[in-house]
Amino acid sequence: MISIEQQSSSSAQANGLAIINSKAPFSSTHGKDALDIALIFGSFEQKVSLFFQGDGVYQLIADQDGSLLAIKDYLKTFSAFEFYDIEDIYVCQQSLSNRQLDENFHIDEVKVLSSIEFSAALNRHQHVLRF
Amino acid sequence: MISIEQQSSSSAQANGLAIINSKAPFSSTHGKDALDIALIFGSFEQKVSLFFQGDGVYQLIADQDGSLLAIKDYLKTFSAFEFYDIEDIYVCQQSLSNRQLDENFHIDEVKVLSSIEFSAALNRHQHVLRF
Amino acid sequence: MKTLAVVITTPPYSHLTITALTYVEAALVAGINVIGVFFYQDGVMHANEDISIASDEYQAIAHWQRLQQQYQLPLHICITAAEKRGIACDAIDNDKINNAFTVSGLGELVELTTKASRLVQF
Amino acid sequence: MKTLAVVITTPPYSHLTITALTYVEAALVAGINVIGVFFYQDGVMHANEDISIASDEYQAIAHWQRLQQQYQLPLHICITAAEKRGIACDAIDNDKINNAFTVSGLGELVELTTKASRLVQF
Amino acid sequence: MSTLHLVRQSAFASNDFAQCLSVLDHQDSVVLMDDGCYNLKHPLMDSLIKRVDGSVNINVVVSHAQARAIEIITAVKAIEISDVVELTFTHKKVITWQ
Amino acid sequence: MSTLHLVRQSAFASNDFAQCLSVLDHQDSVVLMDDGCYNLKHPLMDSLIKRVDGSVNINVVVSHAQARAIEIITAVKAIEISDVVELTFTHKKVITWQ
Repeated sequence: MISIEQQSSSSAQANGLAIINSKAPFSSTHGKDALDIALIFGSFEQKVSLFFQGDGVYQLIADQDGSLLAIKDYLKTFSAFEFYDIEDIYVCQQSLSNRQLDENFHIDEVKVLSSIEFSAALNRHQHVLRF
Repeated sequence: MISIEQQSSSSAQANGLAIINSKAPFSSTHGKDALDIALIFGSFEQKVSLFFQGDGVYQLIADQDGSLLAIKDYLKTFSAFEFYDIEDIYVCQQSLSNRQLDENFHIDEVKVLSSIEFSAALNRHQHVLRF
Repeated sequence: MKTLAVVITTPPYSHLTITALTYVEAALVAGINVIGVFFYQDGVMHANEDISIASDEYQAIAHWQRLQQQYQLPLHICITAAEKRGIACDAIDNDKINNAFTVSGLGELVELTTKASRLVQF
Repeated sequence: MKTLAVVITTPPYSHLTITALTYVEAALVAGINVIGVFFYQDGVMHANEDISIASDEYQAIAHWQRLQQQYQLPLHICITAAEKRGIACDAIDNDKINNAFTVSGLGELVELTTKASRLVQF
Repeated sequence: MSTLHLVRQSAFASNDFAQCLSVLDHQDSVVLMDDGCYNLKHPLMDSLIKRVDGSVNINVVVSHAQARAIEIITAVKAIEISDVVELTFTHKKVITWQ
Repeated sequence: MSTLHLVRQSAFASNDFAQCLSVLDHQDSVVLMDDGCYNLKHPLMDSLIKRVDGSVNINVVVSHAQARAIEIITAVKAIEISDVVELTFTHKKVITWQ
């Protein structure tokens, strides 16, 4: 608990936008709408971090294929995160295990965090949007 | 269980529309959209029954006042059900008790049903819409 | 005779609409008499002539138009729901409404429900 | 200086919008510098000039207009979201867009977020 | 058979599937489609499979599950949308849980 | 104080409130508003009140609760929307759970 207090009280470090993704990828446009914001922040060289929690974790799972649903698969665009310097991608371990999901993602650099770590990582940002 | 099988197998009796209300009253338009359908069916003298389940049961609770939210309170229109010959109004007992709600409603003639009775009452209808 | 009426409540930019379209087309292909599709709630957005969906995305509206033409499938939008969403402020000769769609009232839903042997909501 | 940016994602016919409007007005009354409201997702429907809400219902659009005039509150709608919802097919001199609203891109959201000391989503 | 239940939402996010199960009759059938496919991994699914002891017919739209990288378990029948049309008429009515 | 959590959804219908609670820090505040008011009667609320032992500040928008005929419990502070504006600036940031 001490390390969390240190992190959350170091307000000087708080910066950038955190986007929490809470919806599954294919039935709503929330994931795509959040992605559009992340890419714009990246292209303006503003710090943005992505958080995946609840059904949002389904957006990261490997071997999905939206084309089977005649959907243009926006998940493929996740591979552009590196190009946009979007490096902080966090997923909630509890949400994964609740859904019996392995840590098998379609992009690299996903950090799997406990609820306490997830909360602490969120706290390091100045603003939060949730989709 | 025997009475249910009798009811659900008596397809000759199956008639009219059942509308399941599943959303709380004030934050979405689902309740109002469902009500509009019920009243039209009533005015065309077609049989329509209303079912309240899940957060939909909040639509029936007494002493609510949408005007505190600057909302035109469509719940007041429920008192017109009698005029439209809408007599079958069913609420799920389990949904009420989960939400710690008393059987204190703002209209009369609400029938509180167990899950099995609720299911059996649904089965007596030809068509079902859910909002 | 198998008769089917369908209610659509999701907008054209929702992927849930693709499932509904696939279902309706499968029913038509199977020879089922789809007596009408009733668009309610955000479903009425399908009739907005001004909607522009990126060309590489699924074109729900174009698919409804195609089914309407190919199978003479009646497509009804609910006028009350449409007015709330900026579509049908005057229903006659309205150039904001895609002409594959008919502006109707909820009475049309009563008629479809009464006539259809099955009613399916999406 | 307390600066606030607000993101609205609910449409004018949602009662959730009333809460957002009440919050923004309370902030303005409290003397907080609301540097802009950004309408995203279904929020962009607020700018649809053709929307007609029954006169006895809450008039969310009129209230946004009032706040814009009274406090010079900038109201931005996201063009991509608007096009998907049949509003901003051509952004210049568009008579479908309520003139209290400015058609913007997501870049405007970046600017608001960077400048504001608080960002609140509704 | 009685009612065809179309389940389109994740039980991890909403309680629609739970509501569906509370009115499920032993003659009914269930189709998991759209985000309803996620329910294959939900605890409610295990209890459904146990409870019905094979009497309720449980189906999943195969393309919807595959698109989501969800493995289809043997207790559940993989079907196409055209099969949903057929099920519509082999049951007396349809309830959509969305 | 740290984060202000605006809870706008019923925990009986969606799992947003549970997600909020899983990231709640002991310096944070919670505001129940809109359908979030229903959470006053949800089991998660009891565990929240016990867990935080008074350290998390829990508020409810009074007009939103009254409109829904929900009794406000003593462990929770009744506030107005103007108070939410003030809380916005006495916390470092705001997360909306809707």
